[in-house]
Amino acid sequence: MVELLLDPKIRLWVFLPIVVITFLVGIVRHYVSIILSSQKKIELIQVQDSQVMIRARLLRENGKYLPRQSFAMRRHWFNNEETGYFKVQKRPSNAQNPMTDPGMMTDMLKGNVTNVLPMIVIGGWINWMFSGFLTTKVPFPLTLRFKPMLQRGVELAYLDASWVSSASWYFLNVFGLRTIYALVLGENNAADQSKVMQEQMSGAAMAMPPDPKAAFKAEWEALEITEHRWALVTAEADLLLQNNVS
Amino acid sequence: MSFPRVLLTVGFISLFHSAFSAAQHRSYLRITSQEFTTLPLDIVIQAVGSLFAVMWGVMCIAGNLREIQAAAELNNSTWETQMNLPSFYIFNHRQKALSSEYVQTSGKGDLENPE
Amino acid sequence: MSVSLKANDNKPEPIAYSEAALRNNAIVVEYCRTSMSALSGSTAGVLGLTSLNGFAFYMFAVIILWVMFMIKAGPNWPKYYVSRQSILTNGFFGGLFTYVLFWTFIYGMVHVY
Amino acid sequence: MSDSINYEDLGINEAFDLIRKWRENNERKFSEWVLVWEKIYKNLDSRPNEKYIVAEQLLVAMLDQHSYNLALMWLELLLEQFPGSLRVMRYKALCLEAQGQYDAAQYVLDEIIKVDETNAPARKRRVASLKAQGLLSDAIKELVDYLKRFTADMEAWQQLGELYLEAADYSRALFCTEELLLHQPHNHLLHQRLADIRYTMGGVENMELAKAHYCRTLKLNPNNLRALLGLNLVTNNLLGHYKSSGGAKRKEVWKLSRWVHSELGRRQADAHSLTDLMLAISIAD
Repeated sequence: MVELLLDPKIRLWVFLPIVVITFLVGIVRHYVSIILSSQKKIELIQVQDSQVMIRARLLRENGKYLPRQSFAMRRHWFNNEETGYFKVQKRPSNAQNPMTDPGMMTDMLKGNVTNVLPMIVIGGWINWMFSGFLTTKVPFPLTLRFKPMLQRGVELAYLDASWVSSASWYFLNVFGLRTIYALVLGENNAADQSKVMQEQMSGAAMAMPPDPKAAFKAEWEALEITEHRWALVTAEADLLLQNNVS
Repeated sequence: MSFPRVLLTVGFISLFHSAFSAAQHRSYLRITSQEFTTLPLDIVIQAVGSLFAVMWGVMCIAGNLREIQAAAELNNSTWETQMNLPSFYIFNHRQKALSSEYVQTSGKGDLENPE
Repeated sequence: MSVSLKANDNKPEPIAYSEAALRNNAIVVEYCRTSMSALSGSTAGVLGLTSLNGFAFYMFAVIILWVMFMIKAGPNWPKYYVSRQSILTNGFFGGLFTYVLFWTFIYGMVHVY
Repeated sequence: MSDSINYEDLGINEAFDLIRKWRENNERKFSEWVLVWEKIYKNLDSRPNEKYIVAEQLLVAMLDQHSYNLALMWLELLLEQFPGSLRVMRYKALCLEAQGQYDAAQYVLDEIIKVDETNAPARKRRVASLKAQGLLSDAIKELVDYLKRFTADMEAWQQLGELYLEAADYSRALFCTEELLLHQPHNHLLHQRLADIRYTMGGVENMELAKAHYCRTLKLNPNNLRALLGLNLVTNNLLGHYKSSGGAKRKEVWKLSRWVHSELGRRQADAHSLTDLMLAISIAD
C-alpha cells in the first residue's frame, strides 16, 4: 500500500479551520436560539389543567400514605359523578393541527432557522471554500461502502476508504461535537441567567396535555381503579422491628 | 486555585506537549525516511499519565455526588428550612424595630404579628 | 440504631430516591463520561493507535473511569448509585462517537501529515 | 444547626459559597446577613455568573433589615438590567410592601397579573401582603382562591396549612398537610406534623393515626426527638383509653410505650446537659 503524503499546510489551513468553524458556529447558534426563543403564552386554564393532572397522579402514586378517609375524600373530589372535577370540567377536544396555529408555525420556522439553515449554509460554504481536499485518515480500516460517506467531493475510485475529504470532515464534526456543546454550554449556564430573569416559566410542569379532555378521561379511569392500601398499617410493627423489640 | 484545577491545567499542558512531541517524532522519522512502528516510550507514558491526571481533575471538578436516598436529604432538614417559604415572605417582623428608619406605630397589623 | 432493617424485612419496601439527587448524579456522570471520551480519544490519537487497538483503548478508558467513580464513591457506593453496572454501560455508544471523532482529529493532526 | 462560622475572617469566595448555600438550602438569615453583605456587594462585579441572583438575594436581605435605601439601590440595578421583567416588578412590590405601602404594592401586583395571568408568584405575593397586614381570614380566602387554580403548588398548601393552624381550624390544616405528604411521602417532618395535628385534635381514632405517623417519622429519622416525645404522649393517652377494653390493642400500645420510655431514657442519659436535649428538640421543631 502506498502511503499518501499530505501537505502540512492542509492541516493548518483546512483541517483545523473546519473544526474551529464548526465549533464556533455551534456556540453562536446556541446563543442565537436563546435570543430567538419566544416564551409561549400560556392560558390560565391550561395551567390549571396541568396542575390538576399532577395532583391526581400524585394521589394515585402516594395516596397510600394517607388514611383511607382522606384518600376517599380526594378521590371523591376528582371522580364523583355529579360534582367531581373530571366530570364537571368540560374542555373542548382540541387535537389541533399545528399548521393552523400561527404561533406554532413561527416556532417551527425558528427551529428551522437556527438548526437546519446554518448547517446547510456553512456546509455549502465549506464545500465551496475547501473543496477537493483530503484532510485526514480515520485510524481504522473501513469497507468500500463508507467511501461515499467519507469522501464526498473527492471521487477517486482507487483511494483507500479510510481517507476523509473536507466536506465529510465537516459533517462528522457537526454530528460529533454535539456532546461537546453540552459539556461546554451546559456546565454553568451563564446564558440562561438572563432567561430566568425574564421570568414567565412559573415553576414546574408547564407541560400541558395537548388534549385535556382525553387526558382527563384517562386520569379518571386510572384513579377509579386505584386501590387504596394504607402503607402505614405496619408502621408501628416496622418501627419496633427496626429497633429489635420483640 | 484549587488542587484539581492545577491538576487539570498541568495535565492538559502535558497532553499537548506529548502531542507535539509525537508530531515531531513523526516528522523526524519522515525526514530520515524510517518506518514508523511505535512511539518512544517516554511519550507514551507522558500521554497516558496526563490522561489520568486530567480525568481525575475533571472528576473532582464535575461536582460532588449527592446521596440519592430521599431520606438522607430530608433527614437533615429542619422545620426552620421547611417552613421557609420565599413566596410568602413578610417583612412585618420584629427586625423592623432594629432598623434605623424605624418609626413606632401602633397599627393593627403590628399588634397581630408579633413575630 | 440498627441498619439491618432491609435484611429481615420480609416484604422489602421500595427505597425512595430523591429525584433531584438522582438527576444531579446523572449529570455528573454524563459530564465525566463525555470528558473522558474526548480526552481518551485525544490520547489515542497522540499515541497513534490504529484499528482494534484504538477500540481496546476506549474500553480501557471506560473501565478506568468506572474504577475512578468507585474510588470516589468509596465503599458505600449504594448511597450514590442505583446500580454499578449502569455506570459502566450507560452512554457507551454515545461516548464512542465522541471518542472516534477526537481520535480521528488528533490522529490526523499528529500522525497523518 | 449553624456550626459557628467566623464571619470576620471569611474570604470572598467563602462568603459567596455561604450565601449560595443559604440560597440552595432555602434558609432565611437575618443577623448573619449583616455580617457578610459588605463582602458580597463590594465584589459583586467579579461574579458575572451569579451577579443578579445574588443581587436578588441581597435585595430581600436588605428588606429584612428594613434598609430601604440600600434595597432600592439593588432594585435600580435590576430594573436597569431587565426593564419590563415581571420578576423585577415583583421585587418592586416587595419593596413597597416592606415599607408598609400595601395599597401601592397591591397595585403593582395587579398590574403584573394583568400582563400575565399565569404569574403564580405575583398571586402568592398578594396573599403574603394580606398576611403582613394581619388580615388572616382575607389571606385564607385569597389563598384558597389561588389554590383552586394552582392545585399542585406545595408552597401554597403549606402556607394555607399554617394559616389554618393560626386560625385553629385543625381539620383543614390537616387536609393541607396531607396534600404536602402526597408530594413528599418520605419527609419525616411532614409525618410528624400530621401526627402533631392529629394529636391536637384528639379522639381515639386520631390518636391511632397520630401513632402511625409518629412511628413512621421515627422510622424515617430515628433522631426526631419531637416525634419520640409525641409518641410518648400518644401512647399514654391511648393507654388511658384502652384501660377498660381492648386487650390485644392495649398490649401492643403497652409494648410501644415501653420501648418509647426506654428510648427516652437512653436519650436522656446520652444528653450530657439540658442544652443538648433542647438542641435535639429544636431540630425537629
